[in-house]
Amino acid sequence: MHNSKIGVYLCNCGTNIAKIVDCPALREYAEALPNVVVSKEYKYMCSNPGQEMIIQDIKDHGLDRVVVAACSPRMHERTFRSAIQTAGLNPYMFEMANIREQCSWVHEDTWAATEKAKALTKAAVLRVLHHEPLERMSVKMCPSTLVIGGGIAGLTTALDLAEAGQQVYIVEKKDQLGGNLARVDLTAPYLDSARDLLTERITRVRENNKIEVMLNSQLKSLEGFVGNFVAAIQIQDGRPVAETKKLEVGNVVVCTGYKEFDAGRITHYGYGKLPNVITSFEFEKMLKAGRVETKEGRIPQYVAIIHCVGSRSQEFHGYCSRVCCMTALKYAHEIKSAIPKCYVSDVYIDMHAFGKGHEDFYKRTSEVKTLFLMYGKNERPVIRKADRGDDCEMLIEVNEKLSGEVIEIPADLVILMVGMEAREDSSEVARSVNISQDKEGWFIESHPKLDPVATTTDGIYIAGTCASPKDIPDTVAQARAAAARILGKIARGKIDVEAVYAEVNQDYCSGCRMCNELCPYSAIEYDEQKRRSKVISAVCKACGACVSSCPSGAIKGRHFTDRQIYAQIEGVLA
Amino acid sequence: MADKKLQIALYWSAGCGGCDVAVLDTDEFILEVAKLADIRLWPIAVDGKYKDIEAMPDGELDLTLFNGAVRNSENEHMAKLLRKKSKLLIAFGSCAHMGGIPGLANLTTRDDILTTVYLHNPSIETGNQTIPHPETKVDGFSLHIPEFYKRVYKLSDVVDVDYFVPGCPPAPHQVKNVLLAVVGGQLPPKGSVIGASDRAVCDDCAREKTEKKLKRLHRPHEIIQDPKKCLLEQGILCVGPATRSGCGVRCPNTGQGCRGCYGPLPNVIDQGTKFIAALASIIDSRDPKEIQQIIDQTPDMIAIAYRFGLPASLLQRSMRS
Amino acid sequence: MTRTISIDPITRLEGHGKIEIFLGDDGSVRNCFFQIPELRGFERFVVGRPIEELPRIVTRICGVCPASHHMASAKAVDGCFGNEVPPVAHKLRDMYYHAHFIHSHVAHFYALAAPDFVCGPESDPAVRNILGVVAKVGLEIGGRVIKARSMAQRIQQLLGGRTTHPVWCLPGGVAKGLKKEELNEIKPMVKELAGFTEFSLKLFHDVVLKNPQYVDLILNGPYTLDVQFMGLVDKDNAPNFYDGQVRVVDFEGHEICKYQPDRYFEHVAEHVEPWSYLKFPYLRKRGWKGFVEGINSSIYCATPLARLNVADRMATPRAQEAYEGMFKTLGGKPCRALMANHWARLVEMVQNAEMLERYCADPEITSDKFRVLPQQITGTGIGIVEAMRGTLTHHYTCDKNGICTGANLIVGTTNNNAPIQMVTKKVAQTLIRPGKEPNQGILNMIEMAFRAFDPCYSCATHTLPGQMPLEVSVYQGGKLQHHFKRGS
Amino acid sequence: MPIRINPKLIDELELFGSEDVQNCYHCGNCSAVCPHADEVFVFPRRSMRSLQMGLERKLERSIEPWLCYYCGQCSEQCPRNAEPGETMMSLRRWLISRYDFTGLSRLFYKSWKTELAAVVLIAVLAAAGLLAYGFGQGSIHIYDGVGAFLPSSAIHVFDLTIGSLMLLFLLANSIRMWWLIMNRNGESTPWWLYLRKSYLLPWHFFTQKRYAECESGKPASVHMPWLAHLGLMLGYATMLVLVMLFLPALQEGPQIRWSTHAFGYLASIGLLVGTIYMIHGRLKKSQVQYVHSHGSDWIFLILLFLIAISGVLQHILHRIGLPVAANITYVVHLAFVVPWLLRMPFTKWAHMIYRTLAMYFAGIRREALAKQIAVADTVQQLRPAA
Amino acid sequence: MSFEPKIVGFLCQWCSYTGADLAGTSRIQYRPNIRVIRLMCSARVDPSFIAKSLADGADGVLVCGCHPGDCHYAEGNYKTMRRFPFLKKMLAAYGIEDERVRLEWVSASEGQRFADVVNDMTERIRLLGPSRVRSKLQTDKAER
Repeated sequence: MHNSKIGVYLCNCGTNIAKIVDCPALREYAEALPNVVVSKEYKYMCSNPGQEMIIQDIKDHGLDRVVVAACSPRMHERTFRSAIQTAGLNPYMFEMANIREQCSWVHEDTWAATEKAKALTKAAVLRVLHHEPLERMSVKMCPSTLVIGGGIAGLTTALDLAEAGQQVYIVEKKDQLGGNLARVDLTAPYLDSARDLLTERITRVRENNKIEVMLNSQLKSLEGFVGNFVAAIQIQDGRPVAETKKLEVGNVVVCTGYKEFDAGRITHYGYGKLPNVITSFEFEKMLKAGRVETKEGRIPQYVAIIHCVGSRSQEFHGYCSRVCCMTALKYAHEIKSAIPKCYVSDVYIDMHAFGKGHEDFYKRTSEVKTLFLMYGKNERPVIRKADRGDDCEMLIEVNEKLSGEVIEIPADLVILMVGMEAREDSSEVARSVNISQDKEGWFIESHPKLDPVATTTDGIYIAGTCASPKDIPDTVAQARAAAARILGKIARGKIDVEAVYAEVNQDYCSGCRMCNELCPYSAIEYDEQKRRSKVISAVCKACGACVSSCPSGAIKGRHFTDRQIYAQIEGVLA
Repeated sequence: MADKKLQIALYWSAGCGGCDVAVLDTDEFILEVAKLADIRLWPIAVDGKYKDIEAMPDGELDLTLFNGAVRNSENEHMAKLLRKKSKLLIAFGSCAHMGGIPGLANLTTRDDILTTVYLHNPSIETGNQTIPHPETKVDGFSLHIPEFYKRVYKLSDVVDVDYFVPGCPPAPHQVKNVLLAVVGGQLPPKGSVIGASDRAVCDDCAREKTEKKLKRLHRPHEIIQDPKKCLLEQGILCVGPATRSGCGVRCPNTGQGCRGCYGPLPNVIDQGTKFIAALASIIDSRDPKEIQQIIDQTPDMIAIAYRFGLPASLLQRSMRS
Repeated sequence: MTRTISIDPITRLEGHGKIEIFLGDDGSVRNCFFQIPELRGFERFVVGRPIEELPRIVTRICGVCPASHHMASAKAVDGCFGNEVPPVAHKLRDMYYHAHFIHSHVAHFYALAAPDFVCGPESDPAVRNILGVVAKVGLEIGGRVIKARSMAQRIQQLLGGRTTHPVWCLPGGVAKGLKKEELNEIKPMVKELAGFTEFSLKLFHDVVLKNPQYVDLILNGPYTLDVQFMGLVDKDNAPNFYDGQVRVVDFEGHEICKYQPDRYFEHVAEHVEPWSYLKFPYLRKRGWKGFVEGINSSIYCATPLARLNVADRMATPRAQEAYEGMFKTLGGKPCRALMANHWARLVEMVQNAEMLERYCADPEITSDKFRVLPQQITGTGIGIVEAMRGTLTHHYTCDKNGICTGANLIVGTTNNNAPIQMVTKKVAQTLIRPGKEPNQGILNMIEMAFRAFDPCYSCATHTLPGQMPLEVSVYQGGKLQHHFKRGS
Repeated sequence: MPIRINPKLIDELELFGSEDVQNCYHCGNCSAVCPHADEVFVFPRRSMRSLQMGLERKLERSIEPWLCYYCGQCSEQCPRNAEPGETMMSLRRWLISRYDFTGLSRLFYKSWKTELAAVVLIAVLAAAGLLAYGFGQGSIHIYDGVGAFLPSSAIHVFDLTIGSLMLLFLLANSIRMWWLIMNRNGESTPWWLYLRKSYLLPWHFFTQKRYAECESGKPASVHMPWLAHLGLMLGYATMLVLVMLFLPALQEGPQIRWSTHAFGYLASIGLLVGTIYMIHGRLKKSQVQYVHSHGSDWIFLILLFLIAISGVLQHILHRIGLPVAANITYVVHLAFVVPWLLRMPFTKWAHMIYRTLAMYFAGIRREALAKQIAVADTVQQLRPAA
Repeated sequence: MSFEPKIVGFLCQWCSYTGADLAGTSRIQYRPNIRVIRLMCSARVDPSFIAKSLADGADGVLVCGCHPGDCHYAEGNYKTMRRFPFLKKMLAAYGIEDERVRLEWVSASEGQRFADVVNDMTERIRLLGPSRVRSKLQTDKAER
């Protein structure tokens, strides 16, 4: 290190840098820095002649480290790394000083800008002195994929993957495919049959020999890391005793869906006590059976639909379940067409008609004389038995917002639009595949906006309503996105593990377990026998959180070591 | 070394003598030492005067165990003298190694200390205005006492140190190891810490550890601790994870959190910041208000994280003057 | 033409002890100063620390008697939280402290005192050390001494986890209790220690008291000071080291005052001299009268002998026996012969051992009710214990968050700072007279003078091979005239 | 005590001509554009809501429909084509039927056939009666004077009886209206307000000012509806006065008696122009308010037109000395007038009275409310002081 | 010449460093007093970096990360958020002015905000005057 030879290259970037920073002065300054054997400036360092110059110097002067002071590393770090690589140096024996974006472009005063450029350059020189050659390693990517859940999301992902020729395993807890969608009659807003949507997919899945469906089965455990998972599946299907099957998979898609809110939890809806208060899913059953009637088998004259049951309230779930509004409108339609004389009142908080064709569907629904009654978020309707002499079964008392009146709505049948909530076994799933959940129990995406399909654990994807309430198009979109992401990875065959990652020096780790909970990617494993923690480099994303948190200084952040950064500090402050 | 007896000196600077007691606590072994070595200076124990030391040729001593921090001019003078005379100068114990508890004085100032001790304390003679001076004239004679420095230094601040033996005091068995290592001539590269482990206290701590998440921090007297579980996981501050082992886990085994007398680990340059970095990251909250409130449950973090090493920290001292 | 004699170092407590003797032209001692040149400033830098941390910090005042500071501090902190520790904790602390006393006294007596008596004050310094003692009284004693000391240490370790710099006590009790198996390990050791204290006493009888020369040295040497005595006593005025009231009697045996720790500052004040970092405590009500002896002097000493002088009886039977025996021989109480401190130490040790035996027999000692959680913060606490070397006072104040806002410490040896200054001067004046050049002889005499106090800077000399380094340089006009070195 | 809603009401209202009320989703544009809506009387939105929800009690007590003159701007603005204007119109019809205790108007409104049948029946009976009476006591050849076929004195008496019969009904209904609108608990209306505000009655009746306001905001050319409406109103009123009080003078002839006849001619012009313009408008659907025509509207206009034209005709025939033709025409004329008058309290024509009353009541209530609010405010202001 | 503060900046490369680059590409001018060090995530900022910067003569230290909730590494910036109050307490105990060390959230699109933060901080520190840390540690070496 002390006898290492550094070359420093200053880019004028045409006049972008040169017109503010005094490049000749900077060059002289750099030349005088410790271990610098050659220091040159040039019009465009990133140009071929520029790179050639560097490559030549490496050969001529036997440089073992290179510093380029030019634009932002986000711009050309790769360029120069590959350049010095062609000259036979390890690409990481290189450091860049950002004297354009963060210097010449943002300052007017030549003196000050030049001083700053000097500091940044010196920092780079001192830093590069501590650089070590790093090797990228790559691990194999097992091409088969495990899909947890056989609902519309699971089926879709599976099909996309299998039709691209990849092996897929579907694990379904129940004894049949279809998931929640199988419980639905028609779909809003175009009123086409859910059954048709499903049967088409299920038959294709059944016919596809690349897909192995395991019913009545569950994921017991998942070990390993991206590209190299080993999944233990417990299969009950038909067998007298459950058998456990081990599968090698490269990626996992979690499509475990949702469960409906238990309407019984809202006491004053009298669900379970009043026979003709039913949930949306019970009503779907009626629709599928083709006859809308009360428990007593009478044709209802008044039907009331209550929105946001369990959704958008403080005591239950704050979020909107996103599908209920349209489903409610769908019911209004189906009821009106089944029983034209029936009066439907739709008791809602806000009408969320955000999707394609939804607003129009809303209009059409009101045109068929659905009576829309608005209630306040936190003053729920109260359902009571009607008095004899009333021409209806029940009366729903509600403070109607649009009229400002407290009213009673007659009803023979009340449909509760129960919201979606995370399945009770979601935390089990989360634990076994190592992904995190939000406070409502939904699985968390790796980035809410930019990466809504992947999770913080590499190789684990989420699709559909296990991540948050969604309608069918969104679910399918997410499912297909997941498939696409996985196919992209499989296509590459191997996963390159960035050379920059954290590693635990086993000689210094005391097994204090401070780091164990820190990694958002769960790249840190604790070995109970050895009583030491270690980082799975393939999973590590090099954020360095564990590095700075390791009280023993046992974790080293490759290419961002303490020593390197201290050197940089000394440099900028010199 | 077999032929010639080892020439050793032990010196006690600004410290408490605990380090010397640690040497005594090697019990019978001290007799071994007497056999192996000539103790040329151990003012607490053995005859030997500064003048003799000054008279010695440089490098006459094979080994000096220097304990205590540098608090005044005399300490510094002796440190330089012994450096000159010794082949090996070992900073022995926390004070010489990192400044030790006397180093906490770096949070205040010289004047503060003098006025508090000699003018303001409740038991001071009423109306006393006298503060001791380096030189006093008493009927024509001048009396000298060393100059009390502005702040405390660790030994390596004033002289070049060959090895560091941490601990307040160093555990007797470690003292034994060190002396044997010197005798046997098996020593690591200059500047290393010897007589201690390269892993943190947790490595030797028998308490069971799991993933850590903290919602609350307790001061030692606020909670009855579970003797089985990791103290930190119980919210009781323990600097063990950021501290070299080798002490024999003395404090956690007594039911008290470690305060870091063995100093930072090999790759760590600053024990205190390392400790707060670790501690902060296991706090289980994302709400700035709650975080502040949790943090406020532990006052005086600086004197916990740097209990024994303030002068060895990156910032070394209070910047107030 | 004046001369300066400087004795440097006389070893350290906090830095060096240094004796400067100024001679007039006629060669008589014009003045003599005993200087403590080091300060670390604990009283200032504990301010701002959480009060419950103090017992873990102040131990570093002294690595030789850390337990004294730990206990005093723990009591002061309990005061700040205004809470009583549970009886079990009180017993455990006291038990620990007795063990600590034994460890300290054993070492002091054998390593430091014994050589003077066993080998004789005039004997060749080369042999006047524990090795000499061993040679005289047989080899196994050396081993036995080391064993006794390490057992005393071991007992502390079993009780409080650590020996040097304990962290055991915390507001409301102690951090760990005593397990049955630990007690079982302690019992035999206590038994052996008890035997050892008896043995030591016997040794003293055989070797010292059977030798009229020594008795004469003890009673009639230059080693008497007419100052008052201070010590901690229980309700029956028997010595208590961990707890009780401070009692001060004059050298004729009249009680001057007896006060609860929290009133200490009404009775004790500290005088400051510019030439020493160590303060000079005195009896506040009498006022600072300078370094003068006499029945009205405000100077007092706090030593083992002082403790027995202020006490009316011992707390335990065998100790009581020894106590009566001692004063009988010394011609009654109070006794002003500093040399008797060594004897007093042995008597105290007997009580320590007997107390340990009591605690071992106490069924409650292994109970797990050794801690309570403090419920409040009252803001002030004063803890006084008897350190081996004198009454030790810790006085803290803290704010409502339990952060220390002030600390005042009067350390054991500090109490004796003035007497030591005086006795040193006295000895120097006796020995160095016009025409009489200072010589080898004065050194050990001077040394014996303050060693009798077992001041903490000599407490560090509790060790093999046990020679007190001391040196006198006689200067004339700043030029070295004579140079004496005691030792090999 | 919650109000029970009645989802069926919306259907019932359709018989009175309402359309697409259900489409309304209460954006409030209608109320925003309405020149008459203010913070006290918010419409049409509020009325639309009450109607959707079937709050009958609330509706029948509401005054708002009467404050609307159907300029149609709301309907133009409605994003969901919920026809607020027409809804208000149909509500007025429904209200008329509510004010009427006989139930006739409900009958008529619910089917224009019934109404037509009733009209024809009464007309025929009237014609028959008149003919029988004429031939019984006089000669078809004599128009007036001695032996006249229908002596004006007799007809005058006949008119008065029918007229007072009509007035009786109107009065009863108006009282019912007053009861519904003005007698609401929680609102006290001091009697002197009725006096203070009485000037409103003639004022609104004769100016139809509000209707003009309706038209404001529209280009001048289309102020026609208001002119036509005003012409019709005044024409009719004048004619009614003439017939009821000055019939003999009116019937004198053959020479023209300008003192009386001048009024007659003006009134006739007003009536003819008005009716023709409106009929034409409804045929062409030239204005928003003419787009939807309820059966009753047609019967109303045509009948009135026929009355006017036949009246004018018999007058001319008499002047040019064709007594027989004049008499026949006169019979026809009267045959139309009788059902017309009898029908008046039960149909659209009652507007003339109800609207004017509504204006009057509105004025009173506005002031009453203002007082209440003022009181409330002062209480508010006092509270902290107290 | 007036006092020119030296400010060390630790920027996470996903948000803040990109934001700073954006300031450049949009030619937003700001004070030249900041010297940026790029890290993968603000969570990599070991408090010792800040202590060392101060000890080595920085007049101020600026740490920038993604806005809470937007961290590229999901929750790195929360760790930073938690470390700061600890560090601040310590620095206060060292007698170092609170304003010298600052934590800001700057997203990749907030070039202007980055410039504003730098300018504001520079001016505040200009008012505070030079940091005493370096000089004190040096004079300590000279005269004890």
